[in-house]
Amino acid sequence: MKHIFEKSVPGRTGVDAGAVGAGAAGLMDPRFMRKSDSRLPEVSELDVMRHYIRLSQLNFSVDTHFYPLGSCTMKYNPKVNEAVSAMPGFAGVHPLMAYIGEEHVQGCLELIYNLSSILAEITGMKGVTTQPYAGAHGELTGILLMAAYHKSKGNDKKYVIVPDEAHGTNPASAAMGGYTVISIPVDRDGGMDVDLFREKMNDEVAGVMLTLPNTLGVFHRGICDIVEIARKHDAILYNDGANLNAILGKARPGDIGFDIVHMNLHKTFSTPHGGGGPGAGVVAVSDRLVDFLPVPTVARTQQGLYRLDFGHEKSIGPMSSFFGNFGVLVRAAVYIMMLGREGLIDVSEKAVLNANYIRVKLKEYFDLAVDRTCMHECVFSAKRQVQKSGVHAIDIAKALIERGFHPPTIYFPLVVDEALMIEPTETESKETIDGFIEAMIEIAKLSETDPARVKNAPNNTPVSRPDETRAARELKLTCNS
Amino acid sequence: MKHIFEKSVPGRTGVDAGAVGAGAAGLMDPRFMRKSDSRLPEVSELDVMRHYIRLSQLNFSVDTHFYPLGSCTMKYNPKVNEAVSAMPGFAGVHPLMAYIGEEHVQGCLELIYNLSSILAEITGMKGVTTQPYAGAHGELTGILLMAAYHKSKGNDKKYVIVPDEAHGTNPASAAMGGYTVISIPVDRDGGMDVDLFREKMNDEVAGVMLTLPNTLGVFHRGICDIVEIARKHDAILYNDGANLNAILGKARPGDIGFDIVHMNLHKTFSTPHGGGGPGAGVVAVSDRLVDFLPVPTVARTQQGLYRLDFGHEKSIGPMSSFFGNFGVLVRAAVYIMMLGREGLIDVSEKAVLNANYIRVKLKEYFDLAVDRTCMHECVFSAKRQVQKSGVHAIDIAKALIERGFHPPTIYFPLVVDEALMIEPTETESKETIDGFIEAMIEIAKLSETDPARVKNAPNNTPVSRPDETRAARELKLTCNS
Amino acid sequence: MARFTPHTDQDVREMLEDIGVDSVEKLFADIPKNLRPRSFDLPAGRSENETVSEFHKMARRNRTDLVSFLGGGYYDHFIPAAVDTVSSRSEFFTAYTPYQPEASQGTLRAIFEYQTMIAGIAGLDYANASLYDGGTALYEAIAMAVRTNNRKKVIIDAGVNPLFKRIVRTYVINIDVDIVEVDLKDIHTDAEKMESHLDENTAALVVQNPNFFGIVADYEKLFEEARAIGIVSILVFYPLSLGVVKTPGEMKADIAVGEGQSLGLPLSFGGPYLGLMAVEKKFVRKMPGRIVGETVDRAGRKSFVLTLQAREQHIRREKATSNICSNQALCALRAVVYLSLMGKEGFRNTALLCMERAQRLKDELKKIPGVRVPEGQTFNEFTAVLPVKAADFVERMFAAGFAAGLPTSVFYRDRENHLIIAVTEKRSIQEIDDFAAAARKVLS
Amino acid sequence: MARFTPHTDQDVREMLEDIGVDSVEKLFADIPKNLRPRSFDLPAGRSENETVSEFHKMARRNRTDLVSFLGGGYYDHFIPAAVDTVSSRSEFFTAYTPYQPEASQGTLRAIFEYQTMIAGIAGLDYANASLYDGGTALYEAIAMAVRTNNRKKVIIDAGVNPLFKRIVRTYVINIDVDIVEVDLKDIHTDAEKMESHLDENTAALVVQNPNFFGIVADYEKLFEEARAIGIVSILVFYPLSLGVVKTPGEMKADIAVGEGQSLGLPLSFGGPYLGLMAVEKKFVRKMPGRIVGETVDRAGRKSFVLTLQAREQHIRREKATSNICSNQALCALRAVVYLSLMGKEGFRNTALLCMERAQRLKDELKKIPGVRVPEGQTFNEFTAVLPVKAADFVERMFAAGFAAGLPTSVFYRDRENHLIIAVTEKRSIQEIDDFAAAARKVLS
Ligand SMILES: Cc1ncc(COP(=O)(O)O)c(C=O)c1O
Ligand SMILES: Cc1ncc(COP(=O)(O)O)c(C=O)c1O
Repeated sequence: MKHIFEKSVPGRTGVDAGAVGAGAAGLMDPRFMRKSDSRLPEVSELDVMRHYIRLSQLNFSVDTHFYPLGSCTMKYNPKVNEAVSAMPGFAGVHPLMAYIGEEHVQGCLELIYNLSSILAEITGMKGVTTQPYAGAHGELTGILLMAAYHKSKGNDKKYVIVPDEAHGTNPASAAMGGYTVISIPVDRDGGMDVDLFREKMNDEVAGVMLTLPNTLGVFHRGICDIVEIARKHDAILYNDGANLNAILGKARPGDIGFDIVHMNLHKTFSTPHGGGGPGAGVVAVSDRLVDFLPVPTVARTQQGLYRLDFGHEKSIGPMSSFFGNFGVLVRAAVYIMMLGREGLIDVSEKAVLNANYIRVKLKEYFDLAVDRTCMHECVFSAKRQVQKSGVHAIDIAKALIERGFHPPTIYFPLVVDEALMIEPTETESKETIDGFIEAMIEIAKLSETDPARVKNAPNNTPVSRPDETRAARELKLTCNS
Repeated sequence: MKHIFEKSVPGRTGVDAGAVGAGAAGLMDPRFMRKSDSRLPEVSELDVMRHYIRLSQLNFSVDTHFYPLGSCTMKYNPKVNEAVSAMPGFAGVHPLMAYIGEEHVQGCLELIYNLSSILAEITGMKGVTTQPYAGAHGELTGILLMAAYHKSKGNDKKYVIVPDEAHGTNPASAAMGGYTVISIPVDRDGGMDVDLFREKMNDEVAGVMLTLPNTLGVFHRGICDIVEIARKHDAILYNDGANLNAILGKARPGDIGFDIVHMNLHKTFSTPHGGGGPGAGVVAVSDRLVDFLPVPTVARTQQGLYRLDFGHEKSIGPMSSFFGNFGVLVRAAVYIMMLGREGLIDVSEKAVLNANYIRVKLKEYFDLAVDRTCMHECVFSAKRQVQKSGVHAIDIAKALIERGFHPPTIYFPLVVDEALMIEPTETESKETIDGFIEAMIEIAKLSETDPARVKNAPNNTPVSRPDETRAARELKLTCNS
Repeated sequence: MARFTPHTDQDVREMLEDIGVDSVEKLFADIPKNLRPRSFDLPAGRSENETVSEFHKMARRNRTDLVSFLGGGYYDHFIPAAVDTVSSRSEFFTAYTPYQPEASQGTLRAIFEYQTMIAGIAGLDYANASLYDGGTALYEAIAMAVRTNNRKKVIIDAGVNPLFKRIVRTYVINIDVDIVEVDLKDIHTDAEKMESHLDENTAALVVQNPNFFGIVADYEKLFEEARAIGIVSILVFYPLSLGVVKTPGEMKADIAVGEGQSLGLPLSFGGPYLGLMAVEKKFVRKMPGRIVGETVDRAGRKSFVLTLQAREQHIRREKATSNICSNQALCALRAVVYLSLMGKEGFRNTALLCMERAQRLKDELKKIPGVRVPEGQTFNEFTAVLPVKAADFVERMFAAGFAAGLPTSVFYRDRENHLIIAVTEKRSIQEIDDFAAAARKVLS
Repeated sequence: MARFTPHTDQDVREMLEDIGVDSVEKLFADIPKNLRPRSFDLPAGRSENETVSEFHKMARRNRTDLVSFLGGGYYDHFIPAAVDTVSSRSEFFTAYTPYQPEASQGTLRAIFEYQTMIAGIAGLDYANASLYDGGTALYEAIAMAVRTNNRKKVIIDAGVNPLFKRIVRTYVINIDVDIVEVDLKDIHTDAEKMESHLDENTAALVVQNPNFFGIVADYEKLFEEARAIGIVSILVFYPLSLGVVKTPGEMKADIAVGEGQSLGLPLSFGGPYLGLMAVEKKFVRKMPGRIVGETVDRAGRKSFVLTLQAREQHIRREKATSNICSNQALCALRAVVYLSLMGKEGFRNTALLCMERAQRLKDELKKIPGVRVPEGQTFNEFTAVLPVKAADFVERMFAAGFAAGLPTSVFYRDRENHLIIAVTEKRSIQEIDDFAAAARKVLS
């Protein structure tokens, strides 16, 4: 397939912008004007349509394929989300209207206010900011909240503790927020090693970042001890809540003792993942951190009017231009209203049921990273296959693609060699999951009987096993480079 | 692939309709209630989505493929059409509002009124009805207008003359409207044979249906004579205007002497064809037929208010429930506003340019049905291929599919043996057309060198050469039959 | 001005050169000078931006804030968002009639499932791939009957939607078919009078359930009698009602036709809608319109094709079962997606909800002094007799923010105080109660 | 209540049996009793129908009828309908980060083209696959500069969008970076004062063009001086302005960042938007975020993959160039489709139209007694100094149906009478003239 640029023909036009007056270009002093070519293609609307629709057909996606990409919660996202977020009363509203005429945007403000309250209840927290644009952004927000908290008490702390199974964004966020990361390994049960943790803990530790359930699909058994130890040193307990979808109505970060939690709304509360985003990384905090939350927040007056509140002088300041990815907030609000209390609990129950079903069905064929009941995902390792026949996790992934399934996550968690991190989500039916299990078993067997077939997959895709080293070495990053 | 019914699992639910009260089913006397199973599938929203999205991927379409299906005008349809017709102010309006509160639906009525005026100007006619739902429905409307006209003059006429190249709907509509069809062959130039026409003409002929340009892509050269002869016998001249896209601004049925013309808005004025419809077959008429038009029509008061007019007592009555396929009217109105006078002329010029380009490029390889400048489409015959190597038009069609092109029309016109009726439309670029020409030439050559390859095509489609005879014989028309 | 022709000047030059003429105008030489347009007086083109803005203004001149209780055969039902997602897939909506099965299995399979579901909800054997709308479908059914038994008289119950009846009357102006309309008893089918009209010259008998006034009845006995003397029974149905109402199949109708708008189509000021037709087995080869059938391909793979094409105009020309060519395929696609999403349970529950909500409003309105609701089973629409002219009531209810229903005076000269009120699952309890309160105020 | 879990009771039973537990609750046994929720007090679920209706009501509590002249870095530009058609393709919008190239060539190719176009319009060498928004992109650029030259001081022109500056200030609260803001001269960059701040401790210099007040300038000379002493030049740009305005590349900026909302994204009350970043060649390995590169597959076919992943958090963890993981991919897709549709000509013409329309309003407002428009080149946004408080003016213009602009007092304590007015190609001549007339009335 050609690039859109290769379809370009000089003089061909797409959308007509409108009739420009003859004198328009003369309105600006030429010194300030562009002289170089914009390098944009010259194509018709039909060219554009055919090109991008054809491109789309090269993708796997939730709407077309089972997509058990671990940690990413690739559930089905109700189409009504899109319809509501596209309503002119939401999609058409300028955010600065909240600054110059809040009475004209009461609906938007109300939505943010209500969603914040609901998320506070879901997490058992006191305050919420919708500003973070994604999980990692929520993490950074949390780290800065920690920093502000300690500074307000006159403490200058240096470290943040992160277990080694944690998602890469955790240490990256801690570092970006100015802390040095102390990494703690997991114990045999898959939770953070509590003894090691106790050992490393000291008064210079600003906070501890824990994923719950963690990226091995495990609910840290040492959690109560961890909370107690951290408290003793006035370290803030941060919950990476990207996996909240496993424990809705089963446990709340606030009740457990966390001070901060970020949620990936785009995972737990359904937003289509858009080929990589956008998401929303809403952060909820306990009492003692509420005053530090980013401004502005949305407040409700006694008259029932919604308005911006810039009031917290202790606030760390804004983390984003406005209120975060509002369109994603709308989707989450729609989803939560539809499911309600029972529906949300059902989400977690079915997510966990599906994951455990896969776990038991496949454990005979692949090694489990942690051999115990899992939460929303189960992590296998292809160690056995590597040893026996040189078939790696990546080969299994490619063989799954050949069979019409999107592979599990294989680059993560780093603590598991040859990881196969499978998160089926709650929206997949037993039939679909059985199909996947069958394919996995077939691949496991083939790995023994005919490993070359697995290592040569996939054979029915537009490309197969692109050379990544070459990409990084030659660095061709634009069509004209 | 399975049917949606095969994916059904008892007890599985899709969209929740809402909470029904316990007593609801008791509100109706059981004698009047359904007892049998609705036989609907039980599937989740995700099942539905995956199923139909996968199905969609089995189709060729204008947005993904060149689609030169002759007579069908498969041009690119601007996406803005969809956006406007979906505006709540159009899509959400109940048609009976025009009957009970026209002041609340002035926008809809204005749209119909304005579009009618514009179409009258485009065709050179006096009155318009938007009621017909498609071309064929417009034809029937025209036939009934003829009948009403003659009846009003006390004449009881019996025949309608239709040239044999005409689209099948023409004779079918004439028959459905109560007339006996007289078929006249085309002459060597591809137009209706004027001498034969003169011969068959008599006072019992109610009307003459002419396609202009006709289905061989030819502008009947004898048109002036035909008009004169028909007039002499008080026969109504009906123009099948499905090919109006060839002559926008170049000729108007009204100026030529037609009394009735139907337009296929979904062809000339861009509506996506929807896998077979819906369309809109708006009919425009000359002075002498205005009084017979279907009611209600939309009128404009002196105060600039739009209202329904039931006033014509000579009216044939309504042809449809309301105003025709309003959503299609909206699309046509949008398209016409965007293109304007010059844009519409450009449509015809480029449609004719593209067709002639294909004609000259392929005439060496395939026999032309009529060897002369064509209008919006050119018709070839695969006679030569049949004779030389037994390759039929249908084989060429399948070979095109194999190469990623939708085939031309091959079942029509019936007067051309082994027809290949190619209508590229104006929205296709020279590059695309060159690609098609290349494929056609390759197939022509292959028909000589390796005809079996052509006769075995296609090899890259979900199915190949289904057995149509068996379908008609076994008549399996539902999933459970 | 927006332009969708991709030709650059150079393209045009090169193409003309290959064609061998020196201007595009030369290609139109066959059109004599004297036949050129006397005028072509149209506005200049506009950009997409300007065009959208113009139509937006026009759309704003239609009220969208009214809470609607208007029905008359066309209803404000809820449409799940997923219906749009599927029907707006380019591969579906920019394809055409699936003449080439290799390039159209998507459309063909969807229609095949549609045929199955329409037959399924109607409780009959077969359905076609769609007709234009309910009214034209009714005519096609009548024409089938006439073709079948070669009789000329058609008995139509006055309870059939007047919008449909008008169309039928137009269609027969130049052919030899007599339409006999049988009056109602108040708002009910007058079964006895109906029966008295049935004879050996009668081609077909047409009734509607629920009828235009909302009354639900059982026509099984009537159909039985008709069948005994070779009359074709045609039932006009409202598809969503079949979640609870006795089906055409259960009543042993020969042909069932209906307006499919309630199956996921927006009201859209009258169209595009969807003509439904389902038939008893023996009528299948007489059906008008496209039909998709299953077969196998040369490799034995299950395949779908347009079948029984020999009935159609493109083969049979003046002898075709109908002149229909383009149909309402995209609307049929929406219907099949809608029905899949609802499923057995949703289909039934939607119907139950409609019925329940309508009952609530009926009960509330009955309490208003002077309002009478005639006896009879109803589904989601019912007739109320008001103490004032229904048209005046509707006018005043507009001011209160309601489209209050359809005064029967719009179609029937007498019955000035009759108002036909429809309630769908989209109307909340709150809206229903507000309506009743507003009505009480207007009528007091 | 809507439910998206497809499990029937039987499914659950069978699955539990296979797992070997007798209830779903058993699967949660790892969560100790004492950690169970103290409350989970949420409303019951609703159907899709009810939910849509609730949100519809909420949406109606936002005004959509105002004619808007509000900008401030976020603009009401026209979005061609075709952008939605592509971005709503399920295959694009329900996929995720293209880790598996065999299953993601669509997304990868689209991003590759996006990178090309963003680099192209900015006149620079490379671009990444997107960042969150303009403000966070600015911080990422600053962090790159700091990583590059290991200096701590960052000079920011006061003309940079205050919304962006606030974000930068938040980000640095716990790290050792000094932000020095340089005041404007009226509403222009004070080039001399800027220069006076540049020194060997300066990591980066940040300016915005057009600046927040709408003023267009040429920073080439300033950047040259900065480069001479190892300072990284960062230019904040408004992508649509680059249809006419001198590019970051032409000014020889090292890094250009901007808010991409104007490229086909709805305003949507603040997001999702799109952080743009384009860089000079030598910064490419320092860029944050995803980057797509071209390569070949094992059969030699042109292929696209995520590349330079060693910069990223999932590999490098605390040593990554940024913590960003999910980005704004779908917004980037919209941008690439938007730019393809506009093409060279449409891109330039849109910019010209904006400029022309803004000029008209400027000219009209200047005629109103008491209104002053400070000197300076502008693109589609300009500052007017009113004879009254800008906030009061805006308030009164609301009543006339206009969102009249942004009073600078929202962000700057002084300058109470300054109003920043934006005009896009969506504003018709009529609307502009109506605005001027209304302004005249309000100010008289
Ligand atoms: C456990 C965990 N934490 C954090 C993140 C980061 O979230 P985001 O990608 O929204 O920045 C992810 C997402 O992949 C995750 O799975
Ligand atoms: C020449 C001609 N006439 C009439 C028709 C019938 O139009 P419709 O399919 O809209 O009924 C067609 C459509 O195929 C046609 O090409």
